[in-house]
Amino acid sequence: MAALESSRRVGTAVVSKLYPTRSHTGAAQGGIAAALANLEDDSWENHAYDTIKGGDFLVDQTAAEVLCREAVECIYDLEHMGLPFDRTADGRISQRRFGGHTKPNPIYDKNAAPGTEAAKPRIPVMRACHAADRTGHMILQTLYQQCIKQGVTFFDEFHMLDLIMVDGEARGIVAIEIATGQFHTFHAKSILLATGGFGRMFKVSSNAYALTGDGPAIAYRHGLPLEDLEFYQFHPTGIYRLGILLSEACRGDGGVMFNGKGERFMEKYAPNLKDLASRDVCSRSIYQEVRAGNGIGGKDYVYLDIRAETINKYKTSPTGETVDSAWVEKRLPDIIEFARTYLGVDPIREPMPIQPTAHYGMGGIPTDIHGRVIRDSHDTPVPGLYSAGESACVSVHGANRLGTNSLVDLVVFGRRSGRAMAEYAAGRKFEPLPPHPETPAKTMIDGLLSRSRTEPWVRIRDEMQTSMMDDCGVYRTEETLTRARDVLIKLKDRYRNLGVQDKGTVYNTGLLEVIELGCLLDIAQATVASALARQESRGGHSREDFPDRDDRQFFKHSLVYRDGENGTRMDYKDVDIITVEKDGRVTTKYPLEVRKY
Amino acid sequence: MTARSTGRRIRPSGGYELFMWYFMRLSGLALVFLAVGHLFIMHILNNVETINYAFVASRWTAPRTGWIWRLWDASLISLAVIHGFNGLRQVLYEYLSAGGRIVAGTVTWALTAVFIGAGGYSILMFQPDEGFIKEHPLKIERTTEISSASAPPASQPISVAR
Amino acid sequence: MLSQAELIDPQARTLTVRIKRYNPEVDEKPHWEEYKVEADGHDRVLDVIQKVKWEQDDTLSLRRSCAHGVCGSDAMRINGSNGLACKILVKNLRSDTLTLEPILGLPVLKDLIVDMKPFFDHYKSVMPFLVNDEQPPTAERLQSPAERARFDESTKCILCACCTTACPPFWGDRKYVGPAAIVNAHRFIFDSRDRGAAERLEILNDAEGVWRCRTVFNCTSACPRDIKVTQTISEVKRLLMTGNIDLDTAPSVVIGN
Amino acid sequence: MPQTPRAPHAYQSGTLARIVDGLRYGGGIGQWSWLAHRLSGLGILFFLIVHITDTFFVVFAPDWYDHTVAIYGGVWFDGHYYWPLRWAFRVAELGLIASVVFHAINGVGVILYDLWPKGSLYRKPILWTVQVAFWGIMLVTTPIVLYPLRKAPDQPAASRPAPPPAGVASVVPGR
Repeated sequence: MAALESSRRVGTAVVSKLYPTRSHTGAAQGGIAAALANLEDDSWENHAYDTIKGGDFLVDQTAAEVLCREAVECIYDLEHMGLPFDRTADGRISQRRFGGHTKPNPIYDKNAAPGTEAAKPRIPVMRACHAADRTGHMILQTLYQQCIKQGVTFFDEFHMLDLIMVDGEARGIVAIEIATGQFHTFHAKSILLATGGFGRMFKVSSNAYALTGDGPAIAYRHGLPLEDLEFYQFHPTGIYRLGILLSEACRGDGGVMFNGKGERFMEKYAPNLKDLASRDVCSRSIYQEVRAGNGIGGKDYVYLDIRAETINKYKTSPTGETVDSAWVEKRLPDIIEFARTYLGVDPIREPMPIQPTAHYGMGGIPTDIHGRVIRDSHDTPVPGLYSAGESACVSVHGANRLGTNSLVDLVVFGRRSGRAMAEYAAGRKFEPLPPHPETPAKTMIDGLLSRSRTEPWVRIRDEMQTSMMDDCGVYRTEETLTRARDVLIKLKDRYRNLGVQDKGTVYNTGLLEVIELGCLLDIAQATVASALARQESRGGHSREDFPDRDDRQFFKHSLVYRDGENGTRMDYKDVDIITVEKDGRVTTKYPLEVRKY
Repeated sequence: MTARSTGRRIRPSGGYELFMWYFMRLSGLALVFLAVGHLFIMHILNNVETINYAFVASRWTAPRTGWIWRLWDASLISLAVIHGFNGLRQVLYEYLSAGGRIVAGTVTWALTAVFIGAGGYSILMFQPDEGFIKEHPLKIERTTEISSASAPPASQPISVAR
Repeated sequence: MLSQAELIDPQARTLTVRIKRYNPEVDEKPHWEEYKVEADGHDRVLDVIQKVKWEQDDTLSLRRSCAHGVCGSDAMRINGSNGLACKILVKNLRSDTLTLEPILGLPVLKDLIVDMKPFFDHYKSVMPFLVNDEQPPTAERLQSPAERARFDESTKCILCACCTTACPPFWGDRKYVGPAAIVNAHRFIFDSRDRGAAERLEILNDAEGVWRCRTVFNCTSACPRDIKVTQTISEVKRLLMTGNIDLDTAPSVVIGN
Repeated sequence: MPQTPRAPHAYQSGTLARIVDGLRYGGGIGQWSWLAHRLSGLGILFFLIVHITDTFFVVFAPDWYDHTVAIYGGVWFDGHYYWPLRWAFRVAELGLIASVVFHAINGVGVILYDLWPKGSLYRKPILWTVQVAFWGIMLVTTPIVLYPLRKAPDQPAASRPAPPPAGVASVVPGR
């Protein structure tokens, strides 16, 4: 999105370690939220409220408002670019419900009997614009198509190794051409890091193999902070064992989760929204059930049921009407195929075994609302350096991201940062590069190539993933986090002595995997440090030793810096709050409240 | 909804490959009847070992049906030759570069012309050599004599289609 | 209610993995190598290859990313036919020998990696983007569900190249744009919002366009997204003949597959 | 549009190698039908060329024509009857019939895929119908075509003619 927007003004090139159409945006399924109000009343303010509440109030409110306001415009923009949204009967963009997306209940009555419709202050809303359950695929394809039309230059399969920073200013990057093993230096006036997430540091992950946090890790190594890393989202409905995502749209369209006793357990944890509560709530609920021995057959998974009879039994279809199998099949074609392929389960007839899966890092490279990377707690921008997407932390997701908001984030802030970086680049000359900017990257690669293979690098990766999953997963304590910290330090020491078996230059994918592992180790370490420092439970970060939210001490973003080889340093940044004047009194627009669904 | 919901019309582009593609399908349909029919008559109803000059002559010069067989064979030859050589051209195009294609296209069309010419000439210009027929008569056993076949009895097998 | 997923390894087995290897820095031409791998029934073919790579031979190269069939990186020839390694499970393999080759018809760069440039060049040649210079409305352009359904099939393409490299005419003639490009042209030709259909049809109305299609159906069988590829090509052919973009010509049921 | 430069040592198999490799492709019945269609088409074209040429003789050289077509009955230009020749031509004739029948039936299938809007969706049924129809027809046709081979041509084997004088050879058996 940023490349497209930027290419409208200035020469733009995209450097990617994959072919652009392989990016993991394409795996996003359910939808992209925007308050278009095509099917029912809605407003971007509702969306902003949900985003802030969903993020457990650790959301920069100006950014959230920008996100939700511009989402509408961006959706229309995408539609004009040709994105094939599903349509309503009158030809407008179709929308569906998604976890955590609500609007005020028009018939809300404070005094209504609990459990009745009127007793719910907020009710689910159809806000997620979708193209079947391949929304991300369509966005990715549409943007790539437009880039072709626009003549954006692509450097496909160039792996970024280093950022060239001079006097605190970004001037280019160093990348290795995977096909030849050659080093390339890209000299640029402005650089955007959109390298995606880092979910591969966990064992069970919905993330692609390529999501190894290269961008954040490289920024981190250059002394830039990473924001809110301790908030990592576990998606409740991943395919058992594989972690492949079964979209939240399953539940948006009426799917229900059951435990081993056949209970709809979400009624206990989120009496109002039930299965449509936000993701962190659902994931924790599943863990609680499993711990209580209520998993299926006492094991570590539960069922997600999208059979038409179940949807009808619980009256959970979006409009409340009766549905049939054909309707389910039409709404969720890919999900059904995943289940058939990878589970051997036909969701039309059977429930699907699911477990929480590492899904999305709320944190990342701190940026402002123009996508500019900031270097400290005073929002000082790094000239020429931008970031957008999952690798960035604006922060609009706070402590927990709402479903569909990742696509909104990358589209809205991709567009904004594209504009900002073009604006910045248009008014500047090329600043000189230092001599031999590729040297550090080259030294690293030469080291890996020259050392002999001491141990298979996958062993280090497996140990890291297991440690992160077990000790820094959905639930954490001081004890587990300390353990993870120590494990990671040992792993990093082992990593420094690694050599690779393949000494070739052409498509040395083994070498690149080792480099990616290095990035993951850095981010894992930063994540554990941030999690250890935050002694409260908020959103995606659940400390069992500190089960409550502590707004007095921790209503702030954490920033983690690298300190020496194995060390970290913490800093904090205030949450951006919008204040309004009401009856002569200044109050916050989105007051803190206890998060309940 | 928009006025275009019933469909848009786009001018067909025409063009050589489109035309040949269409021709292949239409001629193919025609050839199913012409070629399979020809084979049926020559190989199933008759026996190739009995075919000789007299047979051909009797077929093409039959007083009332001769023109039908000539027309049949002429259309069979022209369609089959074009169909066949165009098929060959398309196969060759698949494996040849631009230069080779020009050669292949020219050669196949030239051969098409030659063989339609030769075939058409044989069929349309044919004049029976009565003397030769007398010396080398039909090899086919018949229940009645050919000369009396102006009104063939119903029992006569259609061994010589005329 | 016992689902299959509860059985950890329904058919764990030892696979003989034969891989066509090619290292451009050493080899003149590709050669076969064999590995033994213990595989679980639920393992994907991709997992089997990664086991070889991680545990036995790090020099083996392949592309992969999402590992669940939506990115299209790991297209390869598996036991003879094209497919995504991440979409085929070990329990579905008929024999204990797993034969892996790069997809056919594109230059092999290393092992299972082929040069995708010719493939993407073909894709780009059909103008795979919405063409519409009319001033758009402030909100969305309207499109009826039926109009949207008309090109739904071809929006599923992930550009993995399984179809194009399964196509015998493409093996012979690599200038043929190939099924994938036609599918992507189809996606826009039949989009009621698009205005570039005539131009795209002009490109496809060529010896290297749709007329090269011989209805072999290898593409349809190979498509990991179950796109009815041959059908979309036929729709473009018929459109070239008739000039009529008719909504009713979008049948959706495949019979007897 | 600038594109990624690529490794110089990419392995490119030649056209022939690709086709041979392609034969190993698991395309199943669809691919075999395509191959059979193509080969039968080329075979028929070859026969057509021969056939037009021999038919051309009827216009100006009836005796040449008779000699040529007599080969189909196993009689060589020297006037001798050779049974292997006759058998070979019978089998070839059967091959021709098979080619034409298959090409015709499968061709109708191809026309259905291309011209009938739903044709491609009925791929498997069409492919199997083609097979059934083809083998059905061949089952009936084969005995009819091979039937005459049960005995020597309509001439008493004992009274096979002596080698005729060079030039005109009468091989026409007595009626």
